[in-house]
Amino acid sequence: LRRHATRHSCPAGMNWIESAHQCCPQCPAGTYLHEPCTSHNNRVCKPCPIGTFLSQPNTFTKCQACYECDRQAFQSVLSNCSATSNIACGCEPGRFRVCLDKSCSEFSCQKCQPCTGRLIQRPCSETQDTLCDSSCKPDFYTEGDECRPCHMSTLDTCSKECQQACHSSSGQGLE
Amino acid sequence: HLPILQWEDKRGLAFTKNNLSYSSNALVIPVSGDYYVYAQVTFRGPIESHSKPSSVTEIITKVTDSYPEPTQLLTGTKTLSENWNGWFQPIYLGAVVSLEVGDKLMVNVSDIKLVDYTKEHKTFFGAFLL
Amino acid sequence: HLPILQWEDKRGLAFTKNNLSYSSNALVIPVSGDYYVYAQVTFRGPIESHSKPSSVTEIITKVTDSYPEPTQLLTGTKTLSENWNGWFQPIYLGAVVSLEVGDKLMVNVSDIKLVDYTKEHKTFFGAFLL
Amino acid sequence: HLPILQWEDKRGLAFTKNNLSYSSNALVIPVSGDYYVYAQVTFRGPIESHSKPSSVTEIITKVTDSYPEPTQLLTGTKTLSENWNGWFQPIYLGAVVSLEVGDKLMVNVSDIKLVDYTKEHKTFFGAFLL
Repeated sequence: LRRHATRHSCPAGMNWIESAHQCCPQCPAGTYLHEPCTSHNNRVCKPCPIGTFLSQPNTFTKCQACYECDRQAFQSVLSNCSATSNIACGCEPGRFRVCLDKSCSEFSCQKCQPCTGRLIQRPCSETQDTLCDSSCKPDFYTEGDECRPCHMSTLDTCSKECQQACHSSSGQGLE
Repeated sequence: HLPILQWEDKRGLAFTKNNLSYSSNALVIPVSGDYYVYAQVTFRGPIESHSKPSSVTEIITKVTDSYPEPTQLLTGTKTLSENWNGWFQPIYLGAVVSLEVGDKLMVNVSDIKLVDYTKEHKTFFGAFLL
Repeated sequence: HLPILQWEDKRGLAFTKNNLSYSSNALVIPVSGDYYVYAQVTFRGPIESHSKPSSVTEIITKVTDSYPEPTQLLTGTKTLSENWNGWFQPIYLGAVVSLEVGDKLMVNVSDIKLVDYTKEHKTFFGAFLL
Repeated sequence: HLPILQWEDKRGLAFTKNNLSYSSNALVIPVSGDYYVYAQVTFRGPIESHSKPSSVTEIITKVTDSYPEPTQLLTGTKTLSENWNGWFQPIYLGAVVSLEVGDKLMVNVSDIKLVDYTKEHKTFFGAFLL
């Protein structure tokens, strides 16, 4: 039987350190293992340098690099990277997230639709586009899938829908 | 009825040596050092009862006893524009990473049902010590 | 009137050494062992008198005296959705394989007329002993 | 307001050793020899005030004192057909090249504004001596 490196189990809050050949206490989140413990000395933990973080107690010899928000793709910073947490990114105002994967770790920021001439059923949010009312607002008429203001229509350009919407009572709405 | 996908580590072109072992879906690092780690996953579709995915992603991750969360080492993510009924998309990743004895390397994908597991030369995973 | 495509093994960036030789379109393995084998082929179109291909494929194969048929070592296959008149598609492959002295490595493609052979840094092929 | 893109050579997964150093955006070769050089760039769009690009290109180049012009070592160029508003396209390159002490390796791209610089595991660059 070949001798397999036995997996060492350590008490809670401690990890096996191969180089020290013993269990050492974990370093707190926001710090990393600078020097492992020895039978005489405790381990030495150091704070994560700027631009790096570790969000969990650990015996890592290096902190993880913070992500960056994709400013060119209309992302905004929701919370900055700290020693204990990675940066969190969202979308600039007027845009919402379109997730590219289930965990939404990758997303693009798309413009919210303006609902011109319609009532807003549900405003645009970080995660959802604006939901526009299906019908046009008063003083607007349907043209294709758009809502046009009555005042912009003239007698000869005013279609049947326009007639109904813009001057259901005579003389109104046309300039 | 998708079979759980395991890597093949013995048959055909697959092999492990120099104590680099494979267990519970991970390559286990036998000695600390710098390794060139690589993997290719061929994704394909459409598959039954599956809407067309907008993208596919392959991630080589590291799991270690010294930290409770996996670390993403290498990521390949590609949006799909294929309007084909049948599509194929290989993603290759490879780079040098510093690893500790006992670290485990795994390959994660955005949707395992889209992985072409039918031929060993289309989807593969490996590492070697520099 | 397509020139038969040969690999360049001496001029420019190309070279062979340590007895890894190139002959009749194959790399010839000088000593048994584990090699990291890699190749990139850049495919491009459209080309004259050629309907738009639905996909492109690159395969690194092994030919050996100990078996009459070639063995496919690595395969990259990609469907094309480009509705562009001009399209480019690189496919990179690389992995560790166990080879015997005398084995021959070759690169096969789905359609040689689609290979961009114009620049050495766009289509290349190599191997090194670990 | 695009930050000038620099490679990270110390924090997170990044590291340099054996005198392979990083300065003014280049890897500097410490000893002559054959190196496996690799890089992946993840491109993504759309980005503000930018018409949709027709293609993306990644080139690993060598700058050397012995010749006034950069040499293109490896090139990956891909046309884009994504009609998505959000698209991602990784390009991986890797091969063995002969380098001299003092040579500098750099990664050039068709449009730096399209580079996804947000996560270290999506865009990376490295080399090791064989």
